[in-house]
Amino acid sequence: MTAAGFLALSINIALIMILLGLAVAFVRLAIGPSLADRVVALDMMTITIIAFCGVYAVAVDDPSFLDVAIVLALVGFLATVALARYTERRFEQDEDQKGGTRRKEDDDA
Amino acid sequence: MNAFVINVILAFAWAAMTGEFSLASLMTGAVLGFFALWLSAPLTGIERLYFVRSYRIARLALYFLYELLLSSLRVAWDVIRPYPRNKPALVEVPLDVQSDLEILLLTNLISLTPGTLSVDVTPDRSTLLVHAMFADDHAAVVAELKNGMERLVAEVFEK
Amino acid sequence: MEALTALIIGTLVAAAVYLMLARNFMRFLFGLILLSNAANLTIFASGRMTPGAPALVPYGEDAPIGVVGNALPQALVLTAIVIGFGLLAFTLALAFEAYRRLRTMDSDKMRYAEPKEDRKG
Amino acid sequence: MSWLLVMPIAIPFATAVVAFLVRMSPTGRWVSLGGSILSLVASVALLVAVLEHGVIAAQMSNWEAPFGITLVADYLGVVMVVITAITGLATAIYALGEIPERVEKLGYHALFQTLIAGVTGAFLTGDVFNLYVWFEVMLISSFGLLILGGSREQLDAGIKYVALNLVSTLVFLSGIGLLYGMTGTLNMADLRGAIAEVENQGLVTVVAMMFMVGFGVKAAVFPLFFWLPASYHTPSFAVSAVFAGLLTKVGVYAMMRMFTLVFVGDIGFTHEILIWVSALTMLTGVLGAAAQTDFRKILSFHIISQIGYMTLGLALYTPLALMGGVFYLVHHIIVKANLFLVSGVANKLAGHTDLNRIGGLYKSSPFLAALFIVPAFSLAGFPPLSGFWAKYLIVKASIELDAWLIAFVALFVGLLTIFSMTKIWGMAFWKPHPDGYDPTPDRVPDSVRIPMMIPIVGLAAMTIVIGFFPEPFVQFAEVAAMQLLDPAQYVEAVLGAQAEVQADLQADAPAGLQPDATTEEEQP
Amino acid sequence: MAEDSDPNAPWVNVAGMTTVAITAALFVFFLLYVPEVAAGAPVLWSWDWIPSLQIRMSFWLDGLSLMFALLITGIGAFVMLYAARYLAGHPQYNRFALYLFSFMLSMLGLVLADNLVTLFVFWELTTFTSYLLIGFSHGDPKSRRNALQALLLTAAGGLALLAGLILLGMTQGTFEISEINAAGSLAGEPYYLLILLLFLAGAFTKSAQVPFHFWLPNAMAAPTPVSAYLHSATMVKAGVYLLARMHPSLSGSDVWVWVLTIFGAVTAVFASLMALRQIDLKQTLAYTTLMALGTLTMFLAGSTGYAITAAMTFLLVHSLYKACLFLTIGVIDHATGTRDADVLGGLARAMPITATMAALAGLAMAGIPPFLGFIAKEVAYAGALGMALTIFVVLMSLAAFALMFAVAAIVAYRPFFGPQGALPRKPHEGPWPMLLGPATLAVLGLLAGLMPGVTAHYLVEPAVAAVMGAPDEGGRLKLWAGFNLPLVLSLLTFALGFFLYLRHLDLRARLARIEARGPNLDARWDWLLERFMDFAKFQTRVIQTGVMRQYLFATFTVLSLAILVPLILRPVGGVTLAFAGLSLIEWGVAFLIAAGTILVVLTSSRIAALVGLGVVGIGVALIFIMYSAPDVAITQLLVELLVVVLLAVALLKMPYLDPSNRQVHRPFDAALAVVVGGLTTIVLLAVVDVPFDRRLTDFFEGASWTEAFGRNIVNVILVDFRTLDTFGEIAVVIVAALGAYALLKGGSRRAPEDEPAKGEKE
Amino acid sequence: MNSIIFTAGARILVALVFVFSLFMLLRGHHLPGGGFIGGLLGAISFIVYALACGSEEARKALRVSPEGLAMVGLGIALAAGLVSALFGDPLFTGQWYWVGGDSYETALFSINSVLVFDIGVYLVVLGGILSLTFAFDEET
Amino acid sequence: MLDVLVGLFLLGGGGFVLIAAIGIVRLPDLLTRMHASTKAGTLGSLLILVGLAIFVGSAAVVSKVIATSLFLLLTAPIAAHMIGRAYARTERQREADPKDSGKLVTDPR
Ligand code: NA
Ligand code: NA
Repeated sequence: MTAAGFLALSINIALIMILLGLAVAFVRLAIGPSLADRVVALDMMTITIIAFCGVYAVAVDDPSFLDVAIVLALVGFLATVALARYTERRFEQDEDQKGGTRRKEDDDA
Repeated sequence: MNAFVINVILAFAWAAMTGEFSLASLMTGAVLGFFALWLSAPLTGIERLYFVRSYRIARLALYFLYELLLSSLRVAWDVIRPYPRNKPALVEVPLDVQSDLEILLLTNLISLTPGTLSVDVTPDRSTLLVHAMFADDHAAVVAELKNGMERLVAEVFEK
Repeated sequence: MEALTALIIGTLVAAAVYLMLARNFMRFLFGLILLSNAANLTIFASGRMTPGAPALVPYGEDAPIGVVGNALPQALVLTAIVIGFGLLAFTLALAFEAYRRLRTMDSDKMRYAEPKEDRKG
Repeated sequence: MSWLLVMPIAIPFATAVVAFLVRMSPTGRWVSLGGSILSLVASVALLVAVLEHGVIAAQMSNWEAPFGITLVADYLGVVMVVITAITGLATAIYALGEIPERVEKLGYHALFQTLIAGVTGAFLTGDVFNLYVWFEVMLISSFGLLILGGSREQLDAGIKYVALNLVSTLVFLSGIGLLYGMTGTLNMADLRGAIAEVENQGLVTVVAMMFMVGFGVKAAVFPLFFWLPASYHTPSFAVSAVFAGLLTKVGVYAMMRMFTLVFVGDIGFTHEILIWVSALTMLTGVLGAAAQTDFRKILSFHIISQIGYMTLGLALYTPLALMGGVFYLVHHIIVKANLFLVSGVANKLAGHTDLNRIGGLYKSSPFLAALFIVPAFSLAGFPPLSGFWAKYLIVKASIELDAWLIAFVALFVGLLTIFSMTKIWGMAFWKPHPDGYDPTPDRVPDSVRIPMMIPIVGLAAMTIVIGFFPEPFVQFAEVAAMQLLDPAQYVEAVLGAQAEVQADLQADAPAGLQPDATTEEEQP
Repeated sequence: MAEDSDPNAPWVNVAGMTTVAITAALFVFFLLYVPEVAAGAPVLWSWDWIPSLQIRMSFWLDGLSLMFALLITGIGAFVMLYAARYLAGHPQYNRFALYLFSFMLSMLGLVLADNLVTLFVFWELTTFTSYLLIGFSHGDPKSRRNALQALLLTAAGGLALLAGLILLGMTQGTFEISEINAAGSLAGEPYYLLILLLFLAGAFTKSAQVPFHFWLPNAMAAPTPVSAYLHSATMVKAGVYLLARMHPSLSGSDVWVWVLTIFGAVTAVFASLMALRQIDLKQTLAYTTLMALGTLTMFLAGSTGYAITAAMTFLLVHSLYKACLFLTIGVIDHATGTRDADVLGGLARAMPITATMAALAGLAMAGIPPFLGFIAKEVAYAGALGMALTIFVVLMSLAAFALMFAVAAIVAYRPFFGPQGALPRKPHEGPWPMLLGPATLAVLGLLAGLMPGVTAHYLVEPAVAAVMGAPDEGGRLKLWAGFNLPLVLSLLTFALGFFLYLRHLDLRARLARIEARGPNLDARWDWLLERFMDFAKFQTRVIQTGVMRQYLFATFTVLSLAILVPLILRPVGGVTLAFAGLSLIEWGVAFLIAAGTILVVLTSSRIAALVGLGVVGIGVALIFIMYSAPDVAITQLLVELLVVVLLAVALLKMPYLDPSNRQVHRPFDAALAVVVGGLTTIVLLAVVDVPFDRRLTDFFEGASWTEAFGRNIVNVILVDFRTLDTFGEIAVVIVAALGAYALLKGGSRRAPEDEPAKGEKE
Repeated sequence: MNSIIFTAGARILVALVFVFSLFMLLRGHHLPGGGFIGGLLGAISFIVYALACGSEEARKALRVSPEGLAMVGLGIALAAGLVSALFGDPLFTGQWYWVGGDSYETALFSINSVLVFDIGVYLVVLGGILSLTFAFDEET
Repeated sequence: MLDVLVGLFLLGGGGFVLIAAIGIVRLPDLLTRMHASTKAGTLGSLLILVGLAIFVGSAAVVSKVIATSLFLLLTAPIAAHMIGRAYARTERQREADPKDSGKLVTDPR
């Protein structure tokens, strides 16, 4: 096997592994059960996409896909943060409601 | 960090000289500028600390990369082995570092290194809540973190 | 890939339609997002798909070398994505405000503009 | 010349920017008014140019068609632009009286101006994707205007309006994608030639039908009009007047444009379907109106009914029918906007739009009554008001084609329109006010009433002028119809010399075989 | 309406007097044309109104239009004068004067029009102005209803007429009536029957022929002057006028004869019986108007000189006496406060002038010599004898004239000389402005009878000539035409009429009983409207349900049909699913998207749906990455990210996603969804099968750097080649932001006190 | 929120993402990027800010109202198009001034209306999205 | 030779990504799972990026790779921290509330 052949093979294997990783992460996403679990899965997927971009850039020999990776690396965590915040707030809200102190919505009936 | 500013200026100067404002030329300029500053330190009166700190940063980075690799392998092994066996627990680590940046650096490094994950810092910055994957002995976990990562981080920032 | 994309689009459209027909307006929103994606992909696929060759003119060249991805549909999709985002954001705000004021997300129960009384006899 | 085409779009945008930046002060409304005046001036200038030179086109960004985006003004386009500016000015004046400061501070004038810009852009663009963009500008502005105020009715209405319009938008967008996939071009004039060369003409028909559905929702034809009666009675009156006048017409316009310029390969199918759609639109709309007892709801359903006449003009596809369609478009914008404006004044004076809860306007506000009568009976097609000539043209076109059933429907719907208009007249004007007071004009301060009355008077005057002196308008519509039926002038204005090349190619090349040579020739 | 007026109020005002003066002036104007027209020289005045549509505003003054013009302006002037006094002090008198005057002008335009479209314009104007007049007492629901009834019925006929005249104009190549008539009868030409029926529909509704008659008595809700004017001289005669006007071209077929004869005769007899049945004198007169209209129609069925002369003469007579009698009833009403036939009586002493006038008019109506009414009757019988369906026409005429005799006695004799009942007010003579008109008209009726030659020469014969479309030999109007069959029939009429008068109370009761059993068309009208409303509401309820998902269901159904039908009917060809050369990666992405989609569809967890959407977004971005669209991929990812952020923020405050997939409609939804999705796939597959034309792309690739100086072609398209799109797009972004901002910030925090800041009252 | 870790990270990230957004804006004409992407990134930088410190603080950091900023952006974009009137070209025709050369081949860099337009796009996207996000954040 | 190195990097990266994904499915509780995604996922992506850097070798790409890596190292732990924090907070509160012995952070529907 030539070096180039090995590279081509590794690229394919890497891509397949990454996609498999996406699929597996998706399982966690789908089954949950908690919100945080899903968020972790989504976070994992973001990182996976970065990896995908990297491999793909090698595969087609075009570094412009690295730009996608940079952007994701820089801001991909935002979704996670927002959802984490959601989890926390949601929980607080549930607590409020359980305590019978459900905040009155500004309903001008 | 006046020295850093000068270093950055030198980097840009290099880029301008080569006529290529690419990231690569800037990086080259930065490295060369660093070297130049080091050489000219007695003349310019730049503190030694700048170079020491740079060294410490580099050392931290290498240590960290090593730990990252190690931790990933451990996690990987734990994931792959038929019956994952670990004793996770939340461990409270007293914090010595106080500045935002230090805390950030420390917690990030802790998260990326073996068996530990920073979960939270108490608002008074006195305690770090760490999730340890192999927490058979809480004290050992605390000691490892304090002697390893926290020390190195603190050194980077110490005068 | 166009064929597979067509299948993907079909799936997205079917799911979107099904979601949009639900009573809960949030599902409509989800459907809307899927349908937007489907429409964008439709444009993209209609311009034919070329793998791994971004529409860039390399430095030192006057034109792209070889066959590169069709830039026009990309530009259109970009435009459509941003427009779709604007519309979606507004719709989300609308849903949000509607829930705040009407206390329901069930579109069957949203009968303020066309109240039920009107329907009698 | 190119700037003449640009200004009617650019001015409202610039106005929107300025009006928004000063929205916290009363200056905002004067900026908006000033912008509307300028828009009208610019539109009229464009009209003059079109009257002088025929179809004019401008290549935006200076890239020749079909590569850049072309703005085109033919007779139909320019008259729509002018009428948009007129409606815009009318409602801008009206808004001085009606729109409360709170709403102004939320950016009413900016939204209003972008709406006008979007509508104008849709009328002027010669590029199908650009048309989509203008549709969206218009749509999103209308969303914003529709819910300004935030009442429960508005929110409910907004949900339905938004939902159905977004679906149509996406259908339209997908249709554009598919059309591009078949032809590789987006310029409408270019599409005309390109689409004729597509081998799979059946597929073209399929895509054409997608466009018809997309535009059909916008135009509110049967059975896609649900969003209209669900929403048009909820926003402020100035807004509903603009909506009523302009928004559905953009759908009709787009249909007219695409189904005369581009999708003309299968008229026996597409236009035949449109005939029956039109008939059902007329009928269901007018029956819907008959079932209502709310001033604005009646008017809303009538929009639908009248849209049927316009699409019928297109569907019948004869010079006379298209002429009627164009005439109808123009007439209806003026009249319907005016009726909504009147309903706003009636609401201010008598306190409601529910006809059961108001009355007495004839006795105490005869001037308003007269101003209602003009558009109402014009809508009902009474001679010699503008609506009569519109109806006359459509009916005559149907009769000429021996389409008796259609002619009957058109006439019968006219009768039912009278019924609805007299219902409003009887209940809001003739009937005494159920609360026993006289809704005299002095119930509303002059500063509110006078700005509201000015546009009503102006639009009514236009209705009368068109009705009494229809000849120039008929002539105009005739030319517009001819340009639609034979778009050679349009195509040439857009594509310039290329049109001839293309025509030659079409003549020489065997059908369905497009030589790639064009690509080289067209590259500068 | 007199209730709102004030008898002591000053009645001379600008509006009233101006209209009277102008109308009188118009009368004089037309009078001046009499010799010229009688000499057989019609006057044409024409303006090229809408040349593109061959529509001219043209007027034609011949015998027929002149007679009508004189009646309209002459009677009009008197009626307006009368109204000024009758409605003195009425708060809406000025409007009334305006309407009446407009009506007069419309009517004038109608009878003078030579262009069918011009005629129609005025035709509809009379409909409209009469609507305003009938509904003048708009506070009264009945008045409004009757006005609407009249409007709808006559407008319906008008629309038929419109269709007819368009067709006529189309087939004849001209809208000029004189030209069409000059070409003679159209019978036998294509479309003749349709044109005829459409014209008749217009004429019969306007002239209230049975079964469209019921609006006319209801229209008596209008003030008396209106009744006098609309229902005697003018509007209702528009239909008759149209028949007369179009006589040369539309007559000449059996259909014409049969339809006109039967409708006319039935209307005449039915109306005269109904007239006998009324108690309200105004209603009685209304029905006699109907009777006259029927008679006129019946005679217009004929084509002989006698028949037409009968029609024209009777038209003239009827206008004079009917206007007079209406106005007289108005005077009585004004003076006594009632129009009840049973109460009114013995008024001759208190109201001698009125009594005289009424007597004169009554005699004319009854057809007593030497009034013109007598001559008209004679001619009518003569005409009847010469018409098709002779016996039928004669018998019907006899019945009608006899009944008219009786009614004349009831209306003109009994209130003045009969037994008096309990009157609401003490009777007194009417004021002169209200007497001038009726008096003149009554006297004219007598004079015209005394000078039949003059009447014939100047008025009747030119009219007959116009109707016949040929010069008339004339000489038919004679007080004494010799002892002939018409005279016998006349005498028979008197006898029968006298008998009927004597028994009229008895008859009235019997007729009332019959009427109660027969179909009540007026009630049917209400029923029809109600059913119509029911239907309208029903269909609106079915279509406009107020439920959004039903709207969407319909929309998607239409969409799928719109794709499916041409897909089946047109040769689209098959589609191929070519998956060759696809790597596992592509399939993986496809399955990822599918998995995300399914998650969104199936989950009832909001957050699961949200992350599912995120997955779809990522999958789509992967496609963009793989297929050379890094810009799009970045944008897609960033937008997806923002969507997730916004949704996460918003979902927090939104309710749970109830598991809604168990409702009855969901299987249907699912089926529709699959259809729409499948069709989309098929269409796209077919589209990508078409060879692609890369013209534009090639240009962009070539010009991007060399002409637009950018290396990222996508960006160059966005900011240079297609800047306008991008500009519109950022406008969308900004407006979306403004709208959402307004929604979120403006809705809940709205202070109600804010609202009236600009004088609103909400 | 007040997570010390996140706040500390946000301090770096806000600046980083913002600079990066400008970078993407400026390179967009030649490499992936441009006004949209730049604007989206710019907006995200302030969203990070808002997540860390609250939208009030983020608004303060922005100094101008996001709606106003977006409108100004629209104005700039429009002006970039209108400026071609001065040169007798149709709307939005790119106007290029070459610095250090006389053509795109020789010049060092250029001053051009296309970039101005892209800056307008950037501002609109930035302002528009921030306006939306802040409104959402403040109303929930 | 370089190709082989690149291939190895890609394979290693892909492997770590896949393992990380499997980890978030297999590992028993949320915080433990996050160890997988945070460490192995990040490392996987980094390896792939390094592979890309070696493969292309241009200074521009190397510097971009460095930037991407730094961004990733900065953001990934922050994201993980946010989820963990939200999870831990809610978990602790629930522990304090004995009535809620069920799932940690119930999944809000
Ligand atoms: Na209408
Ligand atoms: Na440009």
